Amino acid sequence: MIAYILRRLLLAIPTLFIVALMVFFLVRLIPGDPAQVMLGEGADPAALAALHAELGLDKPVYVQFATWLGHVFTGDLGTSITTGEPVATLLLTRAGTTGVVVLVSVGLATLIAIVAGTVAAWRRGSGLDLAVMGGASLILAVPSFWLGLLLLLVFGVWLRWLPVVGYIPFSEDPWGAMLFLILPIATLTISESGVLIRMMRSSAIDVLRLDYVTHARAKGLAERTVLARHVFPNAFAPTLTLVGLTLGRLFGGIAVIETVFTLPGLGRLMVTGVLSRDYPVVQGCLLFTAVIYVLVNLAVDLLYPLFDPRVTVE
Amino acid sequence: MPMRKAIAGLIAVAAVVGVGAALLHPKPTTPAGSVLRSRLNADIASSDPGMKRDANTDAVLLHVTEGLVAVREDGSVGPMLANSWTVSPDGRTYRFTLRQGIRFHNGAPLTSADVKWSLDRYLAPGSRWRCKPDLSAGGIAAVTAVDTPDPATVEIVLDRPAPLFLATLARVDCGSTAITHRDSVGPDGQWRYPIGTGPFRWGEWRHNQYIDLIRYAGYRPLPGGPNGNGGGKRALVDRLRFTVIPDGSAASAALLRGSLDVLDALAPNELGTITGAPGIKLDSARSSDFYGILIQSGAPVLRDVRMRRALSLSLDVAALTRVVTHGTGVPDSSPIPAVDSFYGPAERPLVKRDLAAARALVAASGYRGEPIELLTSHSPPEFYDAAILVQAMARDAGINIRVVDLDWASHLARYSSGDYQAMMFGFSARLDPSQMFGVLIGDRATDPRKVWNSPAAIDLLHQSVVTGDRAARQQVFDALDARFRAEVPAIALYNTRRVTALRAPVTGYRSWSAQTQRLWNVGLRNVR
Amino acid sequence: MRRSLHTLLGFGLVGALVVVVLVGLIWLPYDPLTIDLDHTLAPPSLAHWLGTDEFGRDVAARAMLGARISLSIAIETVAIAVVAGTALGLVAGFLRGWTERVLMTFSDALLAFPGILLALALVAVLGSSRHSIVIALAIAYLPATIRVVRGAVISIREREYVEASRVAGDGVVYTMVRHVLPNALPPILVLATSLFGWVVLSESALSFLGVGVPPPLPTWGNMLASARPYMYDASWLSIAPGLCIVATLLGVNMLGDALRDRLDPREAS
Amino acid sequence: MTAPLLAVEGLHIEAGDRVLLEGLSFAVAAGERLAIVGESGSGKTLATRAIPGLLAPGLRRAGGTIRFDGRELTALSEAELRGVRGAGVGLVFQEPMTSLNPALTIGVQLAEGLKLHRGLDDAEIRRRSLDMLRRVQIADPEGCLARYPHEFSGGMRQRIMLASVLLLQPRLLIADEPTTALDTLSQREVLRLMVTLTQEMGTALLLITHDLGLVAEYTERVIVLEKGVLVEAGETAEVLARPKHPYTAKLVGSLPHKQGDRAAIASDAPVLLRIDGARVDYPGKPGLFRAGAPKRVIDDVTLDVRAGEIVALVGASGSGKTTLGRATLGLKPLAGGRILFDGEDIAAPGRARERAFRRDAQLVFQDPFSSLPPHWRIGAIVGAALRHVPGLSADERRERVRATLDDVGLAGFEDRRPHQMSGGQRQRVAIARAIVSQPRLIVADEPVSALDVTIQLQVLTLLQRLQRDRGFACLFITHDLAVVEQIADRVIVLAQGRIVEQGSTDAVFAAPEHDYTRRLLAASPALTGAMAGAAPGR
Repeated sequence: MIAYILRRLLLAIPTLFIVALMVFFLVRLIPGDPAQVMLGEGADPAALAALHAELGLDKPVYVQFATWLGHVFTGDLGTSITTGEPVATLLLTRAGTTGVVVLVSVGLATLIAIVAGTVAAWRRGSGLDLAVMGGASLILAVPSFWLGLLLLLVFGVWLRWLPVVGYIPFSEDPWGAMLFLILPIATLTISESGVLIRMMRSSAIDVLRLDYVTHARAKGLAERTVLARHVFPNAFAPTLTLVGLTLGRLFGGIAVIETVFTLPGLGRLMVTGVLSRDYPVVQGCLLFTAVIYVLVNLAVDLLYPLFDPRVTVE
Repeated sequence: MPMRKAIAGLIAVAAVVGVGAALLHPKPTTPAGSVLRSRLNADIASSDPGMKRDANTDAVLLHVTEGLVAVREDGSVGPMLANSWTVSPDGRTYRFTLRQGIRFHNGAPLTSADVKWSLDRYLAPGSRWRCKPDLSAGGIAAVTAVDTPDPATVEIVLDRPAPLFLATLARVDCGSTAITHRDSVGPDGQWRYPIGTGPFRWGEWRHNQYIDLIRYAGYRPLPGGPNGNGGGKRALVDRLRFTVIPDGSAASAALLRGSLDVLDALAPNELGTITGAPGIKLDSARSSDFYGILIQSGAPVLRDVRMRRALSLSLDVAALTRVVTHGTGVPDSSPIPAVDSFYGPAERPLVKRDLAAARALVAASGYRGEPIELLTSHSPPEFYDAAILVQAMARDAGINIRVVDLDWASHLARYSSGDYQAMMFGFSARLDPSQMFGVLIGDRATDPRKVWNSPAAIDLLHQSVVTGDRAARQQVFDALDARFRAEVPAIALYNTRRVTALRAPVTGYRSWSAQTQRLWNVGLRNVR
Repeated sequence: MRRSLHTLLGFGLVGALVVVVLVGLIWLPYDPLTIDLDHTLAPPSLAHWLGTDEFGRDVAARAMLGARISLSIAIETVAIAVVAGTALGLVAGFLRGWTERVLMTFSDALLAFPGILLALALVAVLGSSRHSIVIALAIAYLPATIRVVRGAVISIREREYVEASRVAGDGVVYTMVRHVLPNALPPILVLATSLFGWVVLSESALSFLGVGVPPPLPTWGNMLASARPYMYDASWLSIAPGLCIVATLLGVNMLGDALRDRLDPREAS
Repeated sequence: MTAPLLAVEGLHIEAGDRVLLEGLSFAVAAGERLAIVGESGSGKTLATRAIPGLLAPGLRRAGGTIRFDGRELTALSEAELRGVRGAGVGLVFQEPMTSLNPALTIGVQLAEGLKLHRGLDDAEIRRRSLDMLRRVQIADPEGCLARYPHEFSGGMRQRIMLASVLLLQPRLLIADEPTTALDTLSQREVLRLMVTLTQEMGTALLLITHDLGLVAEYTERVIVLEKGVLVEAGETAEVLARPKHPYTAKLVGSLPHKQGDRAAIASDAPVLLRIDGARVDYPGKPGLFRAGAPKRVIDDVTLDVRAGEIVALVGASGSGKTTLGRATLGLKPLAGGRILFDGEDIAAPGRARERAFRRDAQLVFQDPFSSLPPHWRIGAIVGAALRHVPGLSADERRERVRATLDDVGLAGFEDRRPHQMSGGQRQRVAIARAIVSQPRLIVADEPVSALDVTIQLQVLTLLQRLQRDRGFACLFITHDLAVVEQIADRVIVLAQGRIVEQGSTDAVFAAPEHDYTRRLLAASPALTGAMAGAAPGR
């Protein structure tokens, strides 16, 4: 087990290196200059040069890369050019917000998918199935930011039930924090549940065809038991993989939702990082999300045997 | 089994969420005492005035720190920490008398040594103070000495007379040349936080979330009411919170929802949402800024002055301004802001749309429809809208414009390198026309940002800063304005109107042309 | 029976869309680029069925032109991603070994990049234009395509007719092209329909983040993005392009489902 | 005679507007063993699923009554039916790989039914489960309870399945092709167990199968279905010995059997294929830094095939016979030893030599569904084998394809696609593809085991005729000894990757030397014995 985890982590190193390399050169290919952005339209050329030197931007790119990579290995991701904060600190605080939203949303979406998908598969072809599939298809067709804006309009502005913007860290007031997160979580839950429902339904249909389900019924088990004990665990495995992929994707990819709801999350940090050419922040963020991606996938692979004992991690 | 657990979990979470949404009224974390909540569209760059800054930084720090002098509503310079000053006959020595009884936020009394310490820090080698170039050899005058004959007196010696010296000290983007206590800097030489003399002291800075400022009980206001950044300032609430909300729509929603008290610099396209909303009132002031099209007069096609004039004549400036600023802006064909006291009869006429003349000029120049790139971005959103309108209007005169939409960083980079044909651009408020012309006029060889490098203009600009005489300066500015219209190094379009939306309980808020939100002397009725 | 209802609806929606695009080629209610500053933000009326936008441009005309542009972007992107992804996935899945390992390491690295951010950065590098958006989105969706194709190819290469081709003495390329590729097509086609939906959504998300197709050409995405400030008091601006996106994706996804059902032998009967 | 345990009257099953089962009536007495025989598509499985009310969605019982133990099942509610399922009627399925839930331990799956129907406490459930596992001869019953299905072989799983059903002591056990997926040895053991246990418990057995050998050996009565219609019913011995209906007769006649002696192969016939000390390894599981120890599947196999000879390669599943077949054609790399074709090492480099080898040695696969590229036309599939035959014009090629299709009885099928053809036709296409390049060696990997019995005979006969006409050598891989007896000159018995016995077919069948061979022979369904004199002469 431990050997397996070690091996997986070792195998991830080339991937992460390529990510690091791509990020590093990509952000430098973007026209624009962080020093310029910081100093604004009236910046003095001498001050600009001084800032360049201070930020190490006057050195050849490969030297910058080597320096950065060296620091990364010692755990130092550098400091943000625009705010002067250590990138690692920024990442950890931002990742908390994104993490809560993503984990809760994906968790809820998964639960919804399990129930709706299994039931739709069970009553395949019925009105219920049609409704579930119609709903899932509709969800897949709605841009998530549009959905977010609509929810914001309805619950925040018209009904005034929920706060519209802002964020309170969990550490300060968990209850208050939750209130700010309800709408983003609802948006993400809805928009991610579509694909999960479809996946769950299709694998549940596959499982429902199998002999052991008939066998379970032939034993006289009630349908509820058949679904919960015989269909769900086997049908869930493929969905679990998809959940893993979704988690990995969302950790870096809810910039749009974070923008709509003004959450200080990783996605927005990355987008503003790109827009203000804050190289250390962009590099740190992308490396971080890549690491998360690798870890989430590893976690999914480790969880997989729980649902499908035929698969062993060794 | 797992299914049952999963369903149970789902129900539990749904219940918690549902009950939370239905029963609990959102309660923002309000610290004890009255809080005035305002919005910033981006986090501040630092807490070090004038050093690492942008407009938001300046605005926040103006509540915390003060300089010797401050700019007044009408653009003139008035006293702040200095009670009075005298200028030597040769115009090179300024002698300031400090106000008595002023104490820093940490309780230390303000002395001339503090002023010297602050100025020395600004002018030290390696300092990135915004106005260091202006007060160096290449600027308006170099500071050669800062003397402190006694604790209440400061003498600043310049290498040459400089009529704009006080105005420079008062400049907002220079951080008002804030005087801070030396403990603002840690033993390691690193800036910690500002210990100033302003009506609010530094509270907490949550990066990208908010900045809290706390009422300074020991503040000694100048007599009289507030005036510009100076005058009698008072803290009327216990705490100011500047919340960082980058997104304009989100900010409007927050105001409507009651999570904000003051929403400054309302994007024009948000106006419709806010106007007429119950419990919301608006306050506005015209800004002394510049929005227009910068043109590289060396670039293909546009190097022909006839094409630049044709472009200018093809635009309906008034209509464009109305649509782009949603009726808030002021069309202005002159670089001098319409609110400026130098904005006179010479500057007032707008360039009228004249398609026939524009077409004639286009034909005369031999233009054959080569695309002209007009760079723009979404910062602010009006740039983008304006670019589209310019494109559509120029099309009527047979000018083929290709709009290139960039992100702000790229846009700024292209501005700085001069690598463009034409671009939408804006300059924030400049309280003196010399400053506004100064950002346009200069030698392109040494500073690629300058778009207007005609020797005559450079000479006129120089004349405007060496004289302090109002009438003489008006003449110079009139001449510059006339040349500007003839040579078309840029097309001036409009000045914005800074609109601030306030919740009804907010009292005493006043917008002004310098584009910063001032929350001193602003109170809340029925303090929560 | 219900299944065919889905399919019918899918065909109906996509058909309507094609009609809109085709009609738009020869006739539009107004010039979608002409501004009319006297009639800005007009609500839907007989003269302007879907109202006008902040510059007085006709929303219906823009939505029709936007259909053409949005769809052509989606089609080009999907074509590039699918062709390149198929080629690479085929090679990786069929040859296995080192080729596969190198290709998959790169594809994993790309996959570990948040797609929208990759596109954002690429558009920033390439400059904002239709082509850069197509290229950026194609690159962002390439790894997913490679994975799907590779997965299909790995299972196909174990089929006996592929072995039969080897027994017959066929070369690797011949076997790949004649035996493996045609059988990998069904999952690729299904993927292409999903991809189409994702690309339309991503294009609108990119516009929302401020790096969309440059003006004045409309896409549904940039129409939606620029309508955002008027969400509260000129809601028709966001409803038209929003519904266009929803209807298109519904249609395409339903067609994709129908395609999947047809191509999947287990679903037969 | 008392009322039968199960009485099915006029059972009618439809899918949409297709009639799948038409008025089936039969009865099973308590403790009786009845066989339902038919080929695929005869509706035999449907009949049994309909009894406990478990028809797949889309299928409809359009008429008929099912009386079980005095109750009319078709009139029961779903909840009442659940009481009958398991406790009254037990079901065992064909595919042991999918009939147990892979996500649950054996213990949990065994306990389920007991808990539901008998309401026992955990200790009693455990005691009964262990007892039943012992009765189905599971080696380590204690350990078995905590393990998952995938840790067992097919034969073991089918025993567990049997245990789980019999735990509830049902009055009727329906076994749907329970041993078809098992190899010969396990087949016999599982069926023996099933018969013994049902006899002990007094449970009636309804055995659904296509294998007349099993019917003859294990059942008392038989009914024969053809395309949803019952065509014959009666005492097993009577029906098999004197089939009245032509279809039954055809079924009985289709059993492989020896047809006189083949002309012996000249002892000086040249050796065409020589396998010399061949070893094949499968890579081990990956370790932290390098792969684990490889698993040896073929170990030191040496054999010769002479020109024109048919050599049968026999072994249970997992014996390595398929791997050896693939290795013979150079499709699996050798870990040791050599394979010589015509005296030349097939692994030696050289594109020209490799092409010649590919023309001369061909393969016929087991599964005619997956071995033909689904998107190709038949003409192209067969013609593809001629791509590497030099000096053929397009016309000549077309002519060769036409003649070959003619030869396999598929004249004029060039423009069809595989999915438009039946399994037997497809296997003919596969054979045509193999012989069109006029090879000298054909490796046939279980070429008939996926086909229905009547089709099996036709394909075997075709293969035999072609071999006689064309004189190619054949390495015939099979697990079915009856087939071996029918066509092979020589037989080689493979067990766990090694050759345990080889010799002429007659010699080996008459006097098997190795224990494994003996068990294999003993396990073969004994129809030939039971019916020796009765089979219609051919």
